[in-house]
Amino acid sequence: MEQQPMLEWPAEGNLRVPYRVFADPEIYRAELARIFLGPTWQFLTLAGELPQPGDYLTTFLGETPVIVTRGHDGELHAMVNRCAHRGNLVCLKQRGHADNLTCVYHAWRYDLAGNLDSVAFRRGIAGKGGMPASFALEQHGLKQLRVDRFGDLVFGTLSPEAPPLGDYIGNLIGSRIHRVLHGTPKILGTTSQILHNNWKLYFENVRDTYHATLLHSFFTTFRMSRLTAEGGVDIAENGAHHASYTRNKVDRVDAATSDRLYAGMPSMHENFRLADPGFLAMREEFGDDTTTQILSLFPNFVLQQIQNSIALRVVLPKGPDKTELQWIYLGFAEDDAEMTALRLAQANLVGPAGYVSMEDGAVGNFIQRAIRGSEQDCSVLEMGGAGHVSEANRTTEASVRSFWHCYRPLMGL
Amino acid sequence: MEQQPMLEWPAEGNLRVPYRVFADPEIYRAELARIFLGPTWQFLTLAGELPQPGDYLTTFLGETPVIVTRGHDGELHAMVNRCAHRGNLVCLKQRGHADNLTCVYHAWRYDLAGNLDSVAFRRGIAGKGGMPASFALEQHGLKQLRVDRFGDLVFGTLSPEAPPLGDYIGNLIGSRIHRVLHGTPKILGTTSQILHNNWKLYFENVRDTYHATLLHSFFTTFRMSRLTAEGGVDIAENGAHHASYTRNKVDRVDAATSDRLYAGMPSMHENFRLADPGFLAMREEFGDDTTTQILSLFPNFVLQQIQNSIALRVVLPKGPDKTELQWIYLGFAEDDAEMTALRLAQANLVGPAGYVSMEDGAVGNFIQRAIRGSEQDCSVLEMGGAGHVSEANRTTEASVRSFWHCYRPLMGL
Amino acid sequence: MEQQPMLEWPAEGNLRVPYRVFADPEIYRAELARIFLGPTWQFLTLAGELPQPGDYLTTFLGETPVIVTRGHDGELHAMVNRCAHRGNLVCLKQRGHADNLTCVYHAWRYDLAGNLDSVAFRRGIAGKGGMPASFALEQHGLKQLRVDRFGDLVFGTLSPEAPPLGDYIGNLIGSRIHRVLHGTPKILGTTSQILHNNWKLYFENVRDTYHATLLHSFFTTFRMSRLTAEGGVDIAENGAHHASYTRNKVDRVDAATSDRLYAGMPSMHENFRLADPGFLAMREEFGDDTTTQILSLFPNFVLQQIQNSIALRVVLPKGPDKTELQWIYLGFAEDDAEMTALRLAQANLVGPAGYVSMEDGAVGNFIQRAIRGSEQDCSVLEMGGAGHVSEANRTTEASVRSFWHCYRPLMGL
Amino acid sequence: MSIEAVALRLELDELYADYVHCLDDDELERWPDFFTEDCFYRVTSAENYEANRPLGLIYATSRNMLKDRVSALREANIYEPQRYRHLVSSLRITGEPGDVLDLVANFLVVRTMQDGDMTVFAAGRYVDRVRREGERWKFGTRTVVLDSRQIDTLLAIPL
Amino acid sequence: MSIEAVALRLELDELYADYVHCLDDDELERWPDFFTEDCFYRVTSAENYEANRPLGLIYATSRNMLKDRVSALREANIYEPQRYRHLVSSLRITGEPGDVLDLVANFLVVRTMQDGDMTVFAAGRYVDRVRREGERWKFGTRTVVLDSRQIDTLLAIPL
Amino acid sequence: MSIEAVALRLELDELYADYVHCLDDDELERWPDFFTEDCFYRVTSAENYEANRPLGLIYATSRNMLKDRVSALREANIYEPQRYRHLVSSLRITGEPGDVLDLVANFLVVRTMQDGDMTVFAAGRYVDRVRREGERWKFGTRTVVLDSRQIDTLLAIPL
Ligand code: FES
Ligand code: FES
Ligand code: FES
Ligand SMILES: [Fe+3]
Ligand SMILES: [Fe+3]
Ligand SMILES: [Fe+3]
Repeated sequence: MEQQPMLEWPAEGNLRVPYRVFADPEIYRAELARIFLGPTWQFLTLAGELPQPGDYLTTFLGETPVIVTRGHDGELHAMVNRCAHRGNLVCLKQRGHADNLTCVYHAWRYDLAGNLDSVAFRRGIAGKGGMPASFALEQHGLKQLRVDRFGDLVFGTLSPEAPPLGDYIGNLIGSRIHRVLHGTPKILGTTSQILHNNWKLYFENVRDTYHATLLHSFFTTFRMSRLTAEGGVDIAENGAHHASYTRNKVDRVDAATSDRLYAGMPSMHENFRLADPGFLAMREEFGDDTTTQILSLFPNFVLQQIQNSIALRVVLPKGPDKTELQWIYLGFAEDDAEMTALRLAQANLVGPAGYVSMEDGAVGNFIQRAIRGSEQDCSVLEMGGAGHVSEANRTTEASVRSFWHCYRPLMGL
Repeated sequence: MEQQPMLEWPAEGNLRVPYRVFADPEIYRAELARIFLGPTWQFLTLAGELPQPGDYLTTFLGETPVIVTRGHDGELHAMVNRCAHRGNLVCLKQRGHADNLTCVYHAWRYDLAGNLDSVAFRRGIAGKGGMPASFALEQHGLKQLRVDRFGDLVFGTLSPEAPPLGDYIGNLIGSRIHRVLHGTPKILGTTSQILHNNWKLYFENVRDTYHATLLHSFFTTFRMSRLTAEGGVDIAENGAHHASYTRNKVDRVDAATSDRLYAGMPSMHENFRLADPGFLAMREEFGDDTTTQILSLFPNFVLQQIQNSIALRVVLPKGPDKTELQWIYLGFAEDDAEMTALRLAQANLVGPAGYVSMEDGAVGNFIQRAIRGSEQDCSVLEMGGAGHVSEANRTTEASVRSFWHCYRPLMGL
Repeated sequence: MEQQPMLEWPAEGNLRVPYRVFADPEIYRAELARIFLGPTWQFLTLAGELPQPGDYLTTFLGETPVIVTRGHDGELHAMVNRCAHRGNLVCLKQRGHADNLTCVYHAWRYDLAGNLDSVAFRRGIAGKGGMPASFALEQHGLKQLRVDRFGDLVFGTLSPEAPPLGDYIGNLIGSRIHRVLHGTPKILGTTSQILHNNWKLYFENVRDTYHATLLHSFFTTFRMSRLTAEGGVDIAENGAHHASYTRNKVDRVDAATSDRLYAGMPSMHENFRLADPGFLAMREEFGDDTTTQILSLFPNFVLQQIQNSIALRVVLPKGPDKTELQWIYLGFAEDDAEMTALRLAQANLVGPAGYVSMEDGAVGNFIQRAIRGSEQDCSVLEMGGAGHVSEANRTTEASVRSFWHCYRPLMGL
Repeated sequence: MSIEAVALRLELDELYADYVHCLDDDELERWPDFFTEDCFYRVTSAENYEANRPLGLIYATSRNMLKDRVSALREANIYEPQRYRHLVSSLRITGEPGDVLDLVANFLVVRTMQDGDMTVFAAGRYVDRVRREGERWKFGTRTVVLDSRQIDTLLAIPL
Repeated sequence: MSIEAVALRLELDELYADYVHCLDDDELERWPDFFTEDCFYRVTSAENYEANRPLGLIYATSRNMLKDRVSALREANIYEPQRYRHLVSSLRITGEPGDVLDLVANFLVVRTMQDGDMTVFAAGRYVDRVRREGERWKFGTRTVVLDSRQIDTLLAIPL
Repeated sequence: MSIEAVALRLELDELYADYVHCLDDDELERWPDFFTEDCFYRVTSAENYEANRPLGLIYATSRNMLKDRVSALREANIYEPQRYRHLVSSLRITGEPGDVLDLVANFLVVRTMQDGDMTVFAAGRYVDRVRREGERWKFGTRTVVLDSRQIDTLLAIPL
C-alpha cells in the first residue's frame, strides 16, 4: 500500500489541496515515515541548552522520541529514545545531566553517544544465566541521528539521504536566519499550544502571507504589517522553506490608498485605540528596515521576528487532527534591560494569548471541523497565480503552494 | 469498497440486525455519505428561529456543518459551513445576525444565499498579486442545500435525488405532525444529551413501541401509556417514518386484566405514589383522545407528545459510538400561563432527567458495551411478527423493522 | 485477512518481538477473538464471592462482558452479559443478588444459568402482537461459558476446545498455586490500575525475572529478592504459565559478592534506610523457604506472594494501548490479627503505590511511547539464552520467551 | 465587621457544605429538607438562563416535588450506580442582608461510575435565595445554572 | 484570634470570590479595577516560573495594559464563544500582615465552549501581593502560575 | 457564635490549606509533620471503605512510616516528574467540639505531567480526626476515600 498513491492528486496540481490529506490516518502514518523519519532536517534544540558534557534533553522527530546530549567529547549527539533491549524510554525526564544513559528497566548502560556500554548481569551469576556469547554490544546501541548545527540551531535527521544541513537550508533562507539571530540566544520563556487540527493546517497558516492583515486586526488597525507596505516572500529552490518579510516604513501606496483598500475589511477597526500603546514601538535592532519576518523550514520549524519579538516555533504532529505547537521566546545575552523589557512586553503579540497570533491557534481547528464529510473536496490556492517561487509581494499564496510542491514528491502524491 | 457490501446481511432480513452495524467505523463513514449526505431530508430549525433577514444559525447534516440563513429576499437558505477558499468555518457562532457571510481567515465574502460576492485583494495591490483573470466568483460559492418547510419545521438535503419534502413525509405521518403542532411554536428551552452509543441504537429505541412500559416505571405504575390501552403505530409506506400513539382513556382490556398482565413486571410498582402528582394530569389540547404520540422521520428527527409535553429531538451522529441528542421543548404562542406552567412541570417527564426518558439515555450505551466481541451476532426483531407496516397495536417491533427496511437499500446492505 | 499472517515474525523466533504487536489495532482485535474468546481459561472470581444461590457479579473475557452466578442448584454459572433479544446488558451492577436475571429493556427473563424463562407479552395482548409461534425460548438463552474451579479460583472459557482446567494449568504450576492459597481466602481489599499500554507489555513484565532487582530499589537495597539468592522459574510445558520464586535465605553467592555484583546498579542505594522497617519482616507461613513467588497463567492471571503479601491480579485489555490491571489483596479466614496487620502493612509493597510495583505501572507506558515510529523494529529476548523452559535461575528471560512461544501459534504468527 | 456578620458568613458556609455532603454521601432523603415548603428548584443551562427560557431539566415548584424526585430515583428509575463529588467555591452575598439573602456560588461536580470511570460532569453556578427558618437557613429558590448545554448520558442525582 | 484578623480573612475571601465571578460572568470591563494602577499581572507556567524565566503569556505592567487586553478581546481579536468557571481553594497569607499582604491560592478553571464541550482548561496557583486602597484590597501583583506548559487552542479570557 | 468558635474554624481552614500547599509545592519533607506520631494514614477507595475492607493503597500506622514513604519517593522509587493541584471544599466538623475533632472535606486533585498533560487524577473525601498539639492541630487519623476504584498509572505523591 505504501507504494501506490493513497489518493489521486487533482490535475490542477499545487492549485488544489484535497481535504483528505488533513484527515486521513493512513496519509498521516505515511507522513511520519516518509517526512519526519525521512530525508528532512528537524530542529532539536538550541546549542546553548546543553552547555556541559552530560547535559541532555528529549524531543521528537514526528512522534518518535529523541534524546539530544552533549557528549564527553564536547560534541552534540542525538539518538532515538528507545532502549535496544525491550524498547523502554532511556531518558524519562525532559532534561537532565548524566555521565551515561542507563535504562531504568534492566540497567543497560549507553554512553552519551548511544553506544551500548554494558548489560546488567551479561555474564550471568555464578555460572548461570546471562547473555549468549554471540551477543555483541556494538550491535545493540541506540539508533543514532545525524546532527548538525546552523549557528546556534541544532538539527537532526534519521535519513542518510538528507543533504548536508547547509545545503538543505540554502543561502537565501540561511541569510535570513542569521539576520534575526544576530546575538547569543537567551531563552525568555517557553510554552506550547495544543492545536486540534492536522499539523499541515498550521504550517500552511505560517506560510500564508495573504491572511495576516485580514485575520489579525492588530496588524491592520495599527498599520503593523499591511500588504500595502513593501515586502515579499523568499522561497527556497525546491519550495521547502520560506521567509516572508515586511518593510513597514516603506509604503508601496500612500496611506490614504492603503486605508481605502482596507476600508470595510472586518479586520479594520478605525476607532480602536490602546490606552498604553508603548509596547508596539519597534526599537532599531536588525540594521535593516524589515519590521516583520516569518520564516519556515520544511517540515516543521518556524523562526519569527515581529518588531523586536523573536521566537522559534516547532510544530509536532500528535495525530491526524492533533498538533503540539512549541514556542521558544528569545532574547540575546547582549540585550540591555530596556530591550529585555520591550521583548517581554511585545510577547503579548504572540503565543497562545498573542494579539496577532491568538486566531492562528483556532483557525486550523475551524478548518478541521469544516471539512468533515467533505474529504473529497479541495482547497483553492490561486492567490497570486500559480507560482511557487520568490516574489516581492505578499498578496499571494506562493509560499503555501511551495509547501505542497515540496510535500508531494516526498509523499508520492 | 463502497460498492461491494460491507457485511453479509442475515437471510432473516429485517428480523435480524448484525451488531457490527453499531460498531464498525467503515459502516459509520458510509452512513455519513449515503444517508446523511444522501437522499434524505433532515431537520434544520424552526422557521421562527430566523425571523429577520440576516438572521443565521448553524447545525449539521450528519457531521457536516451547515449554515441556515434568512436571506434579504425573506427566504430561508442553507449552505455547508465551509469556505470555498481554504475550507474555514464561515460562521463561527451558533447563531447571529449579519448582512453577509464573511470568512474570518481571508475575508472572502458571501451573500446570505452562499454566493461568493467578493475576494479580498482579488485584483492585487499596486499591480502585484491577486487572483488570476480565470477566477470566476460564481464557481466558488458555498455548497448549497435544498431547503423546504413542513409547517414551521425547516428541512434540508444536499441530494438532488431526494423527493419533494411533502412527498418524503407523506400524508399519513404529515397529518400526525400537524395534529401536534397546532399553534405557533414557542421554544421553552433546549438541551442536549451526549449518548455513548451508535446513533441507530437511539433511533431504534424511539421507534420501539414494545419497551416503554417495560423500561419506564412511570408509564406502567401511573397507567400512562400501557400496552393494554388503545393505540398503535402508523408507518410510512417505505418504512422510513413512524408515529406510535396511545389513546389512554380507551382500555382494550379492563383495568384488572391490565394489572394482572403487568403484575410482576419489574417496571410495575403498585405501591409507588407521588406526594405532588398534579403535574401528571393532562389538559385537553389536541381535540382527540391521544395522550402520547412519538413520531420519527428517517433518519434522525423525532417529534414527541407526552400528555402536554411537546418536544423535538434531533439525533446527530458524532462517531460510531457517540451521538448527540438535541432537545427542543415547545409550547405555543397561544398558550395561557396555566398551560405554560403545565408544560414546564411535565418537562420533568422527558429529557436527560426525565422520569420516562432517563433510561433511554443509558440503554443504548449498555448495548454498545454489551456487544463488544459479539459483532458477528445479531439482535432479534420478532415481536409482532415479521411486518413493517402500520398496526393498531404496540406490542410489536414493526416500526423498528421498518427502520431497517428503509436503511438497508440506502446502504446497499 | 484473519487467515493470512498479520505480520512476518522474525526468523529469530522467540528471541525477537516486533513492536507492532503492541500497537496494531488489527492484531489487537485478533487477540480478542483468538485468545480471549479462544481456547484459554480466564479467571472470573473467587468462589467465596458468591456464597448464596442468586448471588451474581460481572467481569470480562477480554472486552466481552460476562456474568457469573451461583445458581439455585448451588453451582457456579457464567454467561455473556448480553441479552439475546436486542443485546442489552442483562446485569447492570458489578455485583448483586437476584432470583433470576431480567433485562431492563423489555423484561425478558433468564434463569441463573442463562436459560430464557419468559418473554414479556410473548402471547401479545387481547390477541394482538406477541412473538410468532415459531419462537422457541430454548434457542434464545444467554451465551454460556464453561466454568470450572481450581481450588477457590473460578475460571471460565467460551471455547469448547479448551482442555479441562486441571490439564490446562498442569501439576507443575498447580502445586505452586496450592502452596500459596493454603487457607480460606479472605479479601482485604481491591483496586485497579489503568495502564496506558498494551496488555502484553504488562504480562511480559510479570514474567520477567530479570528486571525486579534492577528496576525496584527495595528488592535490591533491602536484599529482598536479589538474583544472587537461590531461585528459579518454573514454566509449563507449552510455555503458557510460569512461576518464578526466590529462596531468599539461601544465597548462591556470599553477601560480599552479592553486594559487589550489585554495586553501581542504579537500583542499589547502600545508604537508604527506613525509620520503621518492621513491616518488611516476613512471618513464616508457607512451610518452605520461598520468600517471593510470582505466578502467571496464560493469558491474563497473576498470583503474587511477596513475603506475606498475597494478591491476585487480572489483566484486562481495553484497547491496543490501554489495559486495566485489577488487584485483589488476600488474607485467609484462618489469619490471626497480627498476620492481618502484617499483610496490610506489606500491602505498601504492591499495588499502584507499592514500593516494589509502582514502577511496573509506568514502564509499560514508557515502552508504548518509545516504540512510536519504530513498529518495524523488535525487542531482544536473549538473556539466559534461547530457552523457554524451567530453570533454577532467574537471570534469564525464559518465561518471557515462553509467553511468546504460547502466543504465536494461537495467533498464527 | 461585627461578630454577627462573621457568624452569618460561617452559617452560610455550613449550609453549602452540608448540602453537598448530603448529595455526595447519597443521603438523598435529607435533600428536600434543605428547601422551604414552597421552594422553587430548577436545573438549567446558562444558554436557557440567559435567553430567559423558563425550561428546567429538573423543575420543582414545591418541596413535595423534590421528595417525588427522590422516591422516583429510589424506586422507579433505572440508572447505573454512580456518585457525585461537589466542589463549591466563591460564595457571595449579592443582595441586601436580612432574613432573606440572595447568594451565588461556583460549583464543579465530578461523577464517578461503578467501574471507576471519572468525568467532569457539571460546572456552573448556584443562584440562590435563602430564608431563615428558625435556627436554619433554607433554600427558597435554588437555580442550578450549568455552563454547558450538554448532559453526559443522563442526569439522575440532583445537583 | 482578634475580630480584626477574622474580618481581614473574610475580606480577602470576598476579594477572591468577586474576582472570579467577574471573569466567569463575562464582566471583563470590571476586571482591571481589581488591580492597582501600577500593577504587574502575568500568566506563566510553573516551568518558566521555577526556571526564573521572565516570560508571560499575558504580561501587563500597568492597569492600562489590562484595559487594552479587554478592549482587544471585545473589539479586535477573534475567538469562539466560551466561558470559564473558576474554583478557588486554600487561600493562605504567606507574609507578614499589614497594608500589603502576600497571598497564595489554588485554582482550577473549567472552560466550556458554545457547543457545550467542557475541559479542565487550567490548574495552578495565584501568587499575589495585595494592597489596601481605601475600603478595598487591590492586586499590586498577580502572577498566575499554571501547572501545565500546555494551553489548549488559545488563551483569550484572562485568568 | 463565639469568637472562639470562629477562630477554630479559621484555624482548621488554615490547616487544610497548609497541607495541600505542602503537597502541591513538592515540600514532601514537611508532610509527616502534619500528623501525630502515632497517626493512622490510609488511602483507599469508597468501594473498600463502604465494604469495611481494611486495605490501604498507602497504609501507615506511624509518622515514621510516612517519613519512609517520603524517603522512598525521594531516593528509591522511579516515576515520571509530575505535580498535583488540590482543590478542597465543604469542610465540616461532624463530631463534638473539643481537643479532638472529627472532620470531613471534599477534594479534587488534578495531576500534571512534565509534558503538560493534565488529568483529574482523584476526587473524594477526607475523613479525618485532628488533635490539638500545643499551638497546632495535627491529623491523628486521615483516611483518604477515593470515589474511584481506579488509579491512573500509579500513585506516587501522597494525597
Ligand atoms: S528495556 Fe532497557 S534495559 Fe531492558
Ligand atoms: S479560508 Fe475563507 S477566506 Fe480563506
Ligand atoms: S434487549 Fe433485553 S429484553 Fe429486549
Ligand atoms: Fe496568523
Ligand atoms: Fe423510552
Ligand atoms: Fe516489577
